[in-house]
Amino acid sequence: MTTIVNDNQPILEVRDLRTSFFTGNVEVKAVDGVNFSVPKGKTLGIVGESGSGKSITSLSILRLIQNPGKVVGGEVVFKGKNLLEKSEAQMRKIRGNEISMIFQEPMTSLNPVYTVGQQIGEAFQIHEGLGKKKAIERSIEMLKLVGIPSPEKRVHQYPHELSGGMRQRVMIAMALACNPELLIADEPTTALDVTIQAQILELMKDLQDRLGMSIIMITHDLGVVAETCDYVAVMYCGKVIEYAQVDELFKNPRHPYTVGLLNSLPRHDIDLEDEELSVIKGSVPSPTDLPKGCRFAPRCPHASDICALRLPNLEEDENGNQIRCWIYSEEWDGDPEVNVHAERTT
Amino acid sequence: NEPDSAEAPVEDGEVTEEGAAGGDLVVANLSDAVAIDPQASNDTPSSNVAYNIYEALVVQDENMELQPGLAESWEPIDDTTWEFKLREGVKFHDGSDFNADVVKANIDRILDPAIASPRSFLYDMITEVQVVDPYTVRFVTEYPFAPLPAHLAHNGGGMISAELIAADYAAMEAGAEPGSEISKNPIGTGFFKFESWSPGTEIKLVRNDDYWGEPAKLDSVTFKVVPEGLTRIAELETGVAHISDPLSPSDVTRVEATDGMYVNRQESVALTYMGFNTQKEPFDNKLVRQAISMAIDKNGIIEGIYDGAGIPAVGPIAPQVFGYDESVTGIEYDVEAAKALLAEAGYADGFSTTLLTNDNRERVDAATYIQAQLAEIGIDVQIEVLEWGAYLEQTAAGNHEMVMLGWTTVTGDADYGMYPLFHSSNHGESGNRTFISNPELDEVLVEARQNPDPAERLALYKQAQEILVDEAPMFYIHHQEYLLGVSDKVKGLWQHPTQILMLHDVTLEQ
Amino acid sequence: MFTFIVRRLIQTIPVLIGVTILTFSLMHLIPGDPAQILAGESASPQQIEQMRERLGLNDPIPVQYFTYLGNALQGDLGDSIRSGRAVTEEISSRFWVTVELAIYSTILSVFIGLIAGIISATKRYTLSDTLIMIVALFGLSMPNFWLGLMLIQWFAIGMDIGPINTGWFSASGWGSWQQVVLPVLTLGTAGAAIVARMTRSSMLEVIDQDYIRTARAKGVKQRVVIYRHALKNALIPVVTVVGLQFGALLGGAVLTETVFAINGLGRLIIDAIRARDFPVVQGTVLVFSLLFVLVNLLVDIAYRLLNKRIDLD
Amino acid sequence: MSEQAINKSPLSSPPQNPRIQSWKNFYGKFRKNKAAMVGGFLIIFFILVAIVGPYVTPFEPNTQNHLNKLAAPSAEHWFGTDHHGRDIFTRIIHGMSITLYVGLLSVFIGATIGVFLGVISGYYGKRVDAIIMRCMDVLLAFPGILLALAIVSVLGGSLTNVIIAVGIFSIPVFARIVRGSTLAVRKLEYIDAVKALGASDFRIIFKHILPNVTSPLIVQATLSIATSILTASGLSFLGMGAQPPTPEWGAMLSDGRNYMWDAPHVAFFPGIAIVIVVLAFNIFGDGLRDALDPKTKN
Amino acid sequence: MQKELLKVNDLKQYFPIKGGLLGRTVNHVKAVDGVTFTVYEGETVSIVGESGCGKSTTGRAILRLDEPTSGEVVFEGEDLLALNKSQMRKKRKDLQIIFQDPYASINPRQTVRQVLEEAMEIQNVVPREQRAERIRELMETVGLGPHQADRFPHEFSGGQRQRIGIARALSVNPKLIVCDEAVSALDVSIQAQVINLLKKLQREFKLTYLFISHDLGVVRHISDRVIVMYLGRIVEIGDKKSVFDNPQHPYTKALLSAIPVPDPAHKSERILLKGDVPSPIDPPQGCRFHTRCPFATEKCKTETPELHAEDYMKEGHLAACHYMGEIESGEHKAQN
Ligand SMILES: Nc1ncnc2c1ncn2[C@@H]1O[C@H](COP(=O)(O)OP(=O)(O)OP(=O)(O)O)[C@@H](O)[C@H]1O
Ligand SMILES: Nc1ncnc2c1ncn2[C@@H]1O[C@H](COP(=O)(O)OP(=O)(O)OP(=O)(O)O)[C@@H](O)[C@H]1O
Ligand SMILES: [Mg+2]
Ligand SMILES: [Mg+2]
Ligand code: NI
Repeated sequence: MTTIVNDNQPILEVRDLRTSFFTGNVEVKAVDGVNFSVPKGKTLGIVGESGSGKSITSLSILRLIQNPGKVVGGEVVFKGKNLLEKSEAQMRKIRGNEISMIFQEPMTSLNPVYTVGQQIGEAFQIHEGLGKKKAIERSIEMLKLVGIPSPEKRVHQYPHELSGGMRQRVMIAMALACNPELLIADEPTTALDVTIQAQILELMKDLQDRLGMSIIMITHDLGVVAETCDYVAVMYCGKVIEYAQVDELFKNPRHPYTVGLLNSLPRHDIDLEDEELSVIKGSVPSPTDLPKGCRFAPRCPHASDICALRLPNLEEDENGNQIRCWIYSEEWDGDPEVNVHAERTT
Repeated sequence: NEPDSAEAPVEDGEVTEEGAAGGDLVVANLSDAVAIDPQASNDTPSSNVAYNIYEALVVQDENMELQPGLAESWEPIDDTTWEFKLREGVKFHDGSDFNADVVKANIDRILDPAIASPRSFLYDMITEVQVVDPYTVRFVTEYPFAPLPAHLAHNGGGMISAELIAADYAAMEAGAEPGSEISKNPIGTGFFKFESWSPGTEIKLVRNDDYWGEPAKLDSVTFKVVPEGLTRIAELETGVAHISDPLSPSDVTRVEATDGMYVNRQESVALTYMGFNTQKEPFDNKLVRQAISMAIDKNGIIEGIYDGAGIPAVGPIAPQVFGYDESVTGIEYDVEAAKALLAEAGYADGFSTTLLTNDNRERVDAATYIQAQLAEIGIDVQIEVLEWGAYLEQTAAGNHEMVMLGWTTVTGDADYGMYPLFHSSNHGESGNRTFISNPELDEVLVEARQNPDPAERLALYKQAQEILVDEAPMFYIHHQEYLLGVSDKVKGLWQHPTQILMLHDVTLEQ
Repeated sequence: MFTFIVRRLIQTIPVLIGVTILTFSLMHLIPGDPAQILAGESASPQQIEQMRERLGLNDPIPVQYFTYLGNALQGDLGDSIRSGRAVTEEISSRFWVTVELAIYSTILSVFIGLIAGIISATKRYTLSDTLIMIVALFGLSMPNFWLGLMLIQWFAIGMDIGPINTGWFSASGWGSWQQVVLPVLTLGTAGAAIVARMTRSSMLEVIDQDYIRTARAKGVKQRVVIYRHALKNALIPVVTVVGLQFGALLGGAVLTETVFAINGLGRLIIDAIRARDFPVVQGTVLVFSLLFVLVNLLVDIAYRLLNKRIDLD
Repeated sequence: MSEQAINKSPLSSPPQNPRIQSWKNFYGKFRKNKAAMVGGFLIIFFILVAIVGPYVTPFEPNTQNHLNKLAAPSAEHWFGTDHHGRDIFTRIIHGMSITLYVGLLSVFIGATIGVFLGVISGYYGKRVDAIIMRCMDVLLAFPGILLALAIVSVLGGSLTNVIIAVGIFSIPVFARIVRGSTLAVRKLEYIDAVKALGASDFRIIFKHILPNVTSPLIVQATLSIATSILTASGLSFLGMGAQPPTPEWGAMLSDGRNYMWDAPHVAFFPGIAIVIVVLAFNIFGDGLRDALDPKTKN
Repeated sequence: MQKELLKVNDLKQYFPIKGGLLGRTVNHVKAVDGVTFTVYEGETVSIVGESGCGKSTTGRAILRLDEPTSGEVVFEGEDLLALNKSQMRKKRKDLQIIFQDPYASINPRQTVRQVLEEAMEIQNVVPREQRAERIRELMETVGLGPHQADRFPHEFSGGQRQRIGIARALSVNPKLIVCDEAVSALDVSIQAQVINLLKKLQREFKLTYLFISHDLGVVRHISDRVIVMYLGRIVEIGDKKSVFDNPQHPYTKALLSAIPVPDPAHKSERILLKGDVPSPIDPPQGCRFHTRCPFATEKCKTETPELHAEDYMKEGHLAACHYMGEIESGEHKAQN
């Protein structure tokens, strides 16, 4: 596998990451060979439908997978070091310090029995060895940074006393507490209303500009990707099927799945020509019962024999964009004229 | 649960060695005293405590014979009047004098409807108490009543300080329950004085050094409440307690096998019986009653359930009771004869019936035993166990067919052992729970209680016993033996046939 | 918080009134006449009548009830029929015994239960987890009076193991530590088992929560995650169980007090029921329910203090 | 965009009787729980013993033999004899059915009434709920022993009345659980859906709510059987229970305690018997809970 | 002009809040506070707005799943709120609802067949012997195989379950279907399938939809007219095109601008709102939006704006803002 050659040195490179869950005697390959890299100071978006392995990928990076799950292979290279080879103690130093994470549900991701200040301050206590008082002071600063009004008051409140948007800001404050170099945001706005989502996204962008960190933005919302990311990895069934610069992906999507996703999305800003939305037929296969060949083959309008038989590799083109599809390989045995991206309807 | 107790004074027994004087004797009791007011309680634990604090005019010795107590002598003046000469120089624990006025105050109180004393039945034949002089008192009875001295020997006749009685009445005026003042600070003339009572836990008595007679030897006595039999023995074994009162028959072997303690056995004036409801079919048939009495092996019950603690009962009264006649023979155990009798009565195939018992363990066991035995002559017995309160009510109302009960002739006089149990005027709650009514028996019992001549009374009671054996209103099971677990350190202890512990001469070996 | 407490206190009033009504009706439904019991196996009907009159048992039952309620509101629970002592006096001398017994047992069960539950949860699927849970199941399945008897057999009567006799503790009474150990063990065992099981499952549930993941993502040590972040949340349902357990404990106290000859409320109520000592029964039941209700109020308060998500008012 | 994307793939297995399917699913989970399987088998075994046992015991349960009382366990009397010389092993076998009967019937009584009250309370809410729940509070706060004594005294001492008493004890537990589940189920959208279709309250309660509160109910019932057996034996211990010579274990235990010095086996074996039966129900209930809990994965 | 099917008149739904010492009602959640609109036969009217603004409550009140506090719900000329329980039960045949959560909206213990059969039984729409046939038909209509009729819900995927929910609603031949977030829980690829299905059904059966959603993309695609709600009130209502292309209320504008567009080339002027939606317990006086509105003045704090049109607006397009004309013309600028 290769990585993207870029003007920017990647801060994180994930190579052939595999994570499985072992329940009973079946192995659920939740993440099954994921590759991507995050250029320094840039935002990588990971999109995909529910269950495609986005969250597990991010948890695997921080090695937060718990029984019965296990990272079974691959490398996670952060600043040149493979995180999968670090000891638990070394990992703890990295978590919350060099790499932080924000989770999807601001409602449940904060501990209900501690105040906001205690939770943010904990990061300072762990990583900077601050005392309780100092930690609270720093927490107040952080709250100010993420734009929470009257932070001196809020710092002593419990999560349930805050609205969803504020909680997500608290999560961000907590994640940013120790100036991480990489921020992983797992669907940070899915649970929020659009007007609040806009606030949060704006905040993140702003903070990135100011602090210069790199971000992995996990989402299933292509709109969010278009607005916030520099690079995109599209996941399907535990695999990255397309990786590209964001403009490129939206302008010139190459994987039939990516195209399907884009097409099935109703838009609020323009009227579609068709009455009917174009759809991807069928549904995502169960992770215990995956197709043998290309995972998307059963739903793919272009699938040919080879697709059903063999799994395509992730191939990189001259621009550093990657694609996992037989259509773009030498071995393609289907319609040679097929032009996937031209099928875009929106 | 038994009705209960009375008293008696000194004599030999095991009173031989002298231990060192002093010490605190701890008695582990099944239950706590209800009240330390002899007139307001009628349970054994209360009597056991009260006996040491209060004294009666008359005292029963261990043969149930009457001896002087606070009265030095007594005699009938006429058919309905008894005169008692009182002991002089006796002082109560509060320093007040004992005299005829005190006696009058006490008897009046027992008979006062406002007090509703559970002991009043002992004295309700007394119509008047006359104070002849400070140390002479006369009791006028409604009808000639020979056993009066025996009744006065009962623990219920223990004399309470007159001042205390007055204080108690005053408290009643203020809304307190009768006796509450007395129980709080009991004052008698006895050889022990009340020290403290933490209800449900223990009662402590200390020696009365100013006792008119020979003072007790112990410094103090503690009556401790330990309801579990097993635990009582554990206390005995660990030396926390010196006496386990009572000892379950089932624990006898254990105590006997353990060093440092022994079993004290005391023949009693108690009776265990299974009553028939003589008003109900088929128990209205004498033959059936006799047949059942014949079909059950008393010895089996005594050995099997009471562990040999007791003697088989021939009739209702025990050998020590005045009026007992040993020439009367009872119904013998004979299963074949029982079957024949039952057939004669028209129940050749037996019948079904229920046997009521309260939740006393030995009674339940005896009932179970009887159930098994009666099955052999074809009687199918259903046992029904009732809790005490309901049991009393059910049996008083005559809702039973057969019933397990007991009776203690606390006065040691056959009158008390027979009149309430068998006279037809006492049906139900007054004691006659077999509901027997036999005019001849009624006549004999009335005559016997009114005749002042002891010899004539004996003859009458013999007649009564013969009638009762023949009538078989109840299956007389046994006269129980009271069992105590006693530490070897305890010397000079004996138990009265009415179940009271005699502590006057007790010493503790250190 | 204040409003909450006051409101909860107000809510307990109908419950307590319900309890008194229920007690009253039950006691009068039960066959058995206190006068008769007091009088014994032989008593003349007049005598029993006198006694009934004296005890006020001849009044119509509603009259008796309201008289009782009226007095009770003024703190007068009447006098014992049996002993003539004031019911409040009868109760107060035994109250602390039972409360102590219950509190020690609760402390024991919470202490042991929590530790066992935490160990079990953190060492999930290991031998120690399995062992702890098996022991807990046994603890749960044992009739506590039987356990009491066995403990007496083993540790009060004692057994000779070589030179050692295991009769270390006292089999009856209440006061010294030798007397306290066995009853508290007896009564606390089932509670400990329940708390252990509850703690375990609650911990396991909490450990899967998002905020635990958040803490770990912050770089918090595993031990700190367990004791700081998980435990406090896991305690929330455990607290409720402890409250309900306290009720069961009061019930169990009746048996334990019987076995160990402890002079507490449990035995008082049994004796009083048997003697149909109405005022004592009513008073004791009232105290029992009051205790139960108050403990559950305390639990509710603790619950609310722990559980920040619930609004206090 | 969706709040929360939910998508699970359908089971593409061939059409099969769905009831069998879901039973298989449940059984699959249940079977993994070894302890629960042991519990289940024990219970089946106990039931068999209760049915067959009395015909094959070496002795009669009520035949007394005072010559051989309190005999220690031996080849002839496996568990020894009691104070009437009755064979304890035989009595325990005969007592099995009584114990099961007490446990099952009392829970049946408690559950029936409790479920009814709980559903009504949870479904109608407001005043109805308040009244029912206050009554449950009264029952909970009320010392059960008094209730038991009252019932046993009013109705007479018998096993059936003990069962009724124990059943009444357990009403609040069931009422609370069912109320809780009802409240949860009532909020689910399918209840609104059938309401929107015009279904009556009766239909909603019986067809849609009750079937969906059964899982916690079954679990609670199993665990309650365990508790009920304990409670009933406690009552027997206090002398309110089965009439002699019924070989009820609590009563046997109560008898046995008097012989703990000389013949500890008399109390030991009935005690152990209770422990094992109760244990079986407890672990079975635990296993059921795990198997019925959708959160534990297959 | 089309026929009016449903007319909602000044509908209010207040949920009591208990509190105080005696558990009395101390306040109300004013979930819906005076909502008036009309739905014509055969059209799709959408209600959009942020979480908690009262969309679902409106839908539920129309169906009388909760009893509204006041107002009128006139369906085919008949006020539903005036009907008694059994009349209402019969009426329910004409109004159906599809829910959001595909997992919670079907009884897990019933097979699809039982679900559908029950619906027909309750309303007695199809004779017993024809029901099997009808079920087959319905299954096909919603795109499920008839062979799946005997399966339990857990054997279906989310999208399939949603189809079952739709089949259930269709089984009684309703005239109006309220779709409460009917596609929100689905993945995009599945969501598109269901939307297509809904549109197809509408054409085939001449259904009328009241479509509740917070997803404006979906709403634009499916509806004819749009209602925008904020904190229990309607702030804007109108033809889809004019609302989306020419929003009048500042809230609508902000809402539309906040949605990310899946097109990196698209550069929108985002109007960022301050703060959060206020609590519906004590909603702000005057214009409810004034706490967050960039254009708010003193007037907005005191005077409640009514829904009205400016002359440049398309017919039927109404909004509730004091200044929409001035904002449009640029006379009134955002404050600071
Ligand atoms: N604890 C677990 N045990 C078994 N399988 C799991 C577990 N957690 C996740 N999975 C499986 O891993 C796969 C990937 O899950 P993941 O949470 O990464 O999806 P996702 O892309 O984040 O979806 P969403 O958009 O819903 O968050 C899913 O198919 C899921 O079934
Ligand atoms: N039964 C109820 N009792 C009390 N308050 C309620 C109840 N139902 C809804 N509410 C409140 O009414 C308001 C409106 O709720 P509603 O469910 O209608 O919002 P919505 O617009 O559908 O939001 P969402 O997009 O989250 O579904 C909310 O503040 C909610 O908390
Ligand atoms: Mg995820
Ligand atoms: Mg809603
Ligand atoms: Ni969305």
